[in-house]
Amino acid sequence: MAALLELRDVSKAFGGLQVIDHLNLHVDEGEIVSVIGPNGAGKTTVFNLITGIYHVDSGEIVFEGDKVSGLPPHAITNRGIARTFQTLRLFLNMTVLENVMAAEYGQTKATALEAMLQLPRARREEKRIRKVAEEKLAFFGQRLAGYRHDQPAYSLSYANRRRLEIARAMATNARLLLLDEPAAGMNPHETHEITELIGKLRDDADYSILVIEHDMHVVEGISDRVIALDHGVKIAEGLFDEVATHPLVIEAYLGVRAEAEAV
Amino acid sequence: MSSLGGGQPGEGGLPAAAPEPVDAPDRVKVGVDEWVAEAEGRRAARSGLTGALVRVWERLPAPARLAILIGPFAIFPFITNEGNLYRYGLITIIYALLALGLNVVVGFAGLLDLGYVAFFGVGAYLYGIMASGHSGHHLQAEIAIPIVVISTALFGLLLGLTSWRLLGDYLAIVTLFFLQAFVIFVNNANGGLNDFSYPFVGKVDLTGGSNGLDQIDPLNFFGYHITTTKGYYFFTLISITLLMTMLYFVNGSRTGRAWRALREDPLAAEVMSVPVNRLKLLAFMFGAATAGFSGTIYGAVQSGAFPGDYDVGLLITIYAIVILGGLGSIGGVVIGALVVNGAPELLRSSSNARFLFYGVLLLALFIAMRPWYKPVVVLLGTIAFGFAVHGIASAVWSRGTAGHIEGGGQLGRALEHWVLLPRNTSSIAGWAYFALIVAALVLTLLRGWWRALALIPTLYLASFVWENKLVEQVSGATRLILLGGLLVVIMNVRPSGIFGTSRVEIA
Amino acid sequence: MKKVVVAATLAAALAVLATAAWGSTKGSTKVASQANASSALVKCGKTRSIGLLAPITGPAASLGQPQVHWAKFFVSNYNKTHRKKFKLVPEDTQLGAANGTAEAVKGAQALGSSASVLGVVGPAGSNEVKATTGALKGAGLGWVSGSATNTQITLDGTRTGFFFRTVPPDSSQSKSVTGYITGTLKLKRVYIIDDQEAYSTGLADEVQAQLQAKGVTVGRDGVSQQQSDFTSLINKIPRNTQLVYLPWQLPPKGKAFGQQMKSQGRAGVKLMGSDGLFDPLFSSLGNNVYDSFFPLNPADKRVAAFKASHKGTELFGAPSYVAAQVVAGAIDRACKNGTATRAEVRAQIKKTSIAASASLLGLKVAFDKHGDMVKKPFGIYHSVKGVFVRVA
Amino acid sequence: MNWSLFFGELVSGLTLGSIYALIALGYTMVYGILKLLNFAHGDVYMVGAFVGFFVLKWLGGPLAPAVTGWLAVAIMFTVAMLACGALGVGIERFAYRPLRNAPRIAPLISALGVSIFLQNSALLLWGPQFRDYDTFDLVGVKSYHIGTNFFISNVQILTISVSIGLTILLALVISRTRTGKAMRATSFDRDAAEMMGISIDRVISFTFFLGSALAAAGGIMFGLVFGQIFSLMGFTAGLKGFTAAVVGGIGSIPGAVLGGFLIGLTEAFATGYLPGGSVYANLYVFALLIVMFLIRPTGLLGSPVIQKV
Repeated sequence: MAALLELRDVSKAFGGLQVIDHLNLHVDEGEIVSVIGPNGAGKTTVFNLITGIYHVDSGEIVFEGDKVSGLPPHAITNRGIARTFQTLRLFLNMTVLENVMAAEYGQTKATALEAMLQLPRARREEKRIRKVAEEKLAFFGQRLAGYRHDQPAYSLSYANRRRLEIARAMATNARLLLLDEPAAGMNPHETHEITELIGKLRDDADYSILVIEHDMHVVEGISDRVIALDHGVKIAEGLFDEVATHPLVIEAYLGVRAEAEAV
Repeated sequence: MSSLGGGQPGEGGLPAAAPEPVDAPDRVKVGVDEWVAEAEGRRAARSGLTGALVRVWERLPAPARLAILIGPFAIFPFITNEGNLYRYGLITIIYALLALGLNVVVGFAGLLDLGYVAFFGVGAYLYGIMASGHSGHHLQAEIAIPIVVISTALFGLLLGLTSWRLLGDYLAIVTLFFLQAFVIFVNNANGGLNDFSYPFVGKVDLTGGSNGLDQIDPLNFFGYHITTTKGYYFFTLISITLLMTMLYFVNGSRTGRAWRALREDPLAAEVMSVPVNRLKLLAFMFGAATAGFSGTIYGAVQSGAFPGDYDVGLLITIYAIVILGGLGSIGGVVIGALVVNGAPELLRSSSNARFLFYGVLLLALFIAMRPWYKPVVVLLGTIAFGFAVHGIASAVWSRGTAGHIEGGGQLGRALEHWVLLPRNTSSIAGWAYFALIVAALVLTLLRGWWRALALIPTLYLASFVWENKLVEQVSGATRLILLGGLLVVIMNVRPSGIFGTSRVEIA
Repeated sequence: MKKVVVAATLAAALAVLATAAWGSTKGSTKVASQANASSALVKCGKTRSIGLLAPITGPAASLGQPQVHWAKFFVSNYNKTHRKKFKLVPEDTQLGAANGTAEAVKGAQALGSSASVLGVVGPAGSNEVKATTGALKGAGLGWVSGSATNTQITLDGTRTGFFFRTVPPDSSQSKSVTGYITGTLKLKRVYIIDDQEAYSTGLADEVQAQLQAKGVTVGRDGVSQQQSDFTSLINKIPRNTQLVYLPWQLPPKGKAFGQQMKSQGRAGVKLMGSDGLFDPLFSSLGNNVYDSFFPLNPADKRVAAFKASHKGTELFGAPSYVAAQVVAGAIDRACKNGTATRAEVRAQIKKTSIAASASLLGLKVAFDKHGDMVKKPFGIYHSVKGVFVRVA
Repeated sequence: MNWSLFFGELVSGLTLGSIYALIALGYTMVYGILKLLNFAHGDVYMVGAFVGFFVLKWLGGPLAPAVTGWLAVAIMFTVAMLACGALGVGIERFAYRPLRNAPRIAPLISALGVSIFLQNSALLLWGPQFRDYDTFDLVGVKSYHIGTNFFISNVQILTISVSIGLTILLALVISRTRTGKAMRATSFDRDAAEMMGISIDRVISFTFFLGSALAAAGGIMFGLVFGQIFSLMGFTAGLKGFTAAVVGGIGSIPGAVLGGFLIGLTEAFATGYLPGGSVYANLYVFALLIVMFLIRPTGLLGSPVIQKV
């Protein structure tokens, strides 16, 4: 079966620094893949390359059999890849509901002129995406429910902001979600919740997921497959147990032990 | 400045028992869930008449709000004469119309465009070229206006292209240069000796150079000429009502959301399927088209276009309107335009200006200071202080009370016994002005009764400076001084403008 | 804090609206609309009003203040000797200010809707004359400028019968200047620098065209009135240039230019200014300085009286004295039967005839069909020991 | 080739450039630390020129100064630089500090407000008229000729050398003193610097002091070279100063100086050589800016920024 997402021999350098070095990686339909590695291993860079924020120096990225590297970010998102950010990037001064609806831009067609004159298509689309947005938010149960939809996003707690970012990514109609440290900054209880949620995203909502995570409990709990990166090179790949005990991985982490623990 | 000193944020404003107002941007407890739970409670905590008004306003449906904003304007022509209708009414709405477009670029999309008023000029000049005695063409408005709107939109597109690569302050500086370029161009494009020679046509008198392009036709729709101020007034009023309605719809649509997302975080917006570059261009085009349209009206109203009218002075005015009204607030621009254009017009005559000055000072005092007896004490103290100073001065320094207030009416005559009016004021008043600024700044550092106490001499100083210095140049420097001070104060008290919703920004 | 600010602004906005409505109702019964403003009868009464449009503040206040002083000087002189009094209604146009001509138009609108105003003195700039045309003409007012010299504003026919001026146009000044340069000085290479303002470019264009027609080699450049750094421009002036012509309005700029010429080692080049530079600041540059100025009868005792009551001479404002004289005379004649209309006043302005003996300018003041003075000679002055002396 | 025109424009450009460089330094330092476009900077420069003028008047005026001309000039520089330094600190304290955590546009508008306020206060207090430094009478302008085509006046020499001297002094302050090091640290990473125990408020005040003092020096130099000052001189100069800072790479001190000279020279040579030069000089500077942005969006000496996600 063809992979949903495939990185073929991708390289990226900033100045003289090789951040990603001939990386090969793939995510299959319905799979949850975790990327681990010490700080500076290039994990987030991989996400930035996939979503088109950075351009690849060489190699190519293929999604559903089509080359997506070289497309602008919004076009890549419209193909079905959406992400969250490690440093939350919500639209803080927009309401919770608007945050989600904004991400549905790619699925609507009505022009500004149609909106001005309130032509039928604009009204129809608006109704539709509002419903979709509410559905996506409903995925998080009571957490993002009800009157909170009209509150500005900045009024949400840290954990809820992470949830809202995921809801926003879902609303783009993505098939593949890239989650950048979804459990960062959460307490054990919330971490547990997010672990379950990621499983639910795959099982109930049919998303394939590529996730960066530092919390090994989360990684262990969700991953079908784990990929370890160090200095932009894939050093191990396989089931969690295999990777976690891989000598290169241990060395990579021990070599920068202090940093790894600090995270 | 002094009138604003009284309106500084203090501990007043709320009854002692009321909780801290948490909606001030610096006090927002970011990321605390309880904030949400408290929201209802905070809304209820707004007490008094203002609170009630705000509540009513927030609950009104949008058409009702529009009607309340526009209603007084619709009545205005029937209670005033042509000259006042022009100065207070027509110019205010034209500015509001212009500010609406800027609000899209800066308020919605967050693009700091300092070249905006150039499009206003482009509109006026283009219309002038198509329909004026100067150019010899006399196009009907129903043809000229679409041409102007489309061409200014295209100019907007060109300038907008720079926003693909430049952000924030860099964009600001490039667009500001664009404005300078526009002014230099129209100042010289008269086919004169400094002028360019255009391909194919050679030297052409496009803009009349620094003399301006005059004899612009009145707007002429299908043979119907708008000739009176009233006619232009209603034409503009209807235009702005329509535009506000349309903007309201756009703001709630996918395009409006995308613009705001772009303002909040361009990168996140791009990754969330918003074609950021296209939307930037759209915002620039939208703004430019609005400016072009209002420029056409202005050109027809003025029956001419002159280079200086579209320079930095207007830019500052329009920015002040947008910021005062609240960035991103559609209705706010109307209030902003009313204050920014109306207040200086009132200041034109010095007796009006005097009423306005003392009135606003009193108002600010009573609104900003609580409990009620505090401003009363300050007021009485100031009056007593003034008579004391005046009394002492008339005994020992007769030169200090020798001056007169010219044409001041009753208030003026009363003030002659209270405020010092030295005969030769220029240097004394200069130093007093300096002292007043220092005093107003010091006031912001004081709290409680100390501030009230310090207010007394400061207020007296303010009226001294007003009567001896500021009143001389009410329509010129004074009005801009007040405007500049107002911008600083508003930004410090409410960074999102008076009617804007308070925002947070986490870098 | 929010509610305080919101309340304050709402209150301010309400105050503005209320005061505007209140202030406007007072005059509204008298002048109903522009259509009949021109023919509305006004009781002349004891005190008659003349509107005065001048840059009282703003960058060009140094030009506007003399005009205000001279106009006021006329009114106070007149009021001393006449039973019927005149009153000036000043409106600030802020010529050259950041808001361009917008202030001038607002001022004109205010005058137009003020029922008692029968005629207007000013505005100062030619572009202001153009900009205020709609407002003043619409209100049926006649207006007389003492400093708008652009040739076209009378000839283009737009404001014929409404606009008049008591200063000779650029065409007349340029003729005198060209005549002196080619005839008396016999120069062959001239450099012209305008200051990018309406007044300046118009005059510069005319002088340049006339000089070139007489076979003089002319270089042309412009520099913003806001600029004081002329050295790079001075470097560019060809070495063999004999005279630099500066049709500027701000004497200090003229002085700065002259000084920078000296510091760049170009002290030998002659400088010639226009009426805007007719000032001791400019003449103090030395003996190679020339200037052109409208004729003023220096022997007139009113000039001496003005000098005595005002510290400076402020001669640039003198035509505004004449303008006020013209408007006041017209109102007087129109008011013979106790009432007047603006149209009557306009007609009387057109018929103005002030004898040479009564005229401050030392010549008969009367208007041709365009609104220009019938006689419009220009004088040429040469700086001798720092003072301008008339040479032609 | 007309060498006299070439050298003339060269000297003019360097003179103008050294003034722009001094203004640009203030912009670049403030921008480096606060990421704030300090619109009021140009008006501080104007105030500096006026303070210099009033000091001169107080000393008896250019015609009869109480001390010799050059000493008078030195006093003018000192007083104006100190006064404007204090002004800068005051502006920062009252108009920008309360907005340090506000949305980016707020301090920018506040700066615009301060600019309008200062400019019109000057208009109100000192009027629109031009004030003469009367440099000829004050110090006696002399021109020095080298060969037939090259000449330079003593005031131009003074301007260029004072500008370079002040820049070197500034570089020393920043690289050698404790406060200077704190400035660099703050500009690199404000939060980290704060955590390291640097008093951010003090550093920012100091930055404003230095920047404003340099602008004041620029203002006086303008008065000396071109003879006169006026209350509206700040806007254009501020714009040029900022452009210089951007061209040089905002945040970079040598960049600001380089940018200043580049803008000055562009203006002078555009005036001298290009069609309609003196009228369109600003447009040519604009064109330079656009080209600059297209080639190096972060300026000549600015470090390229990688967007962090």
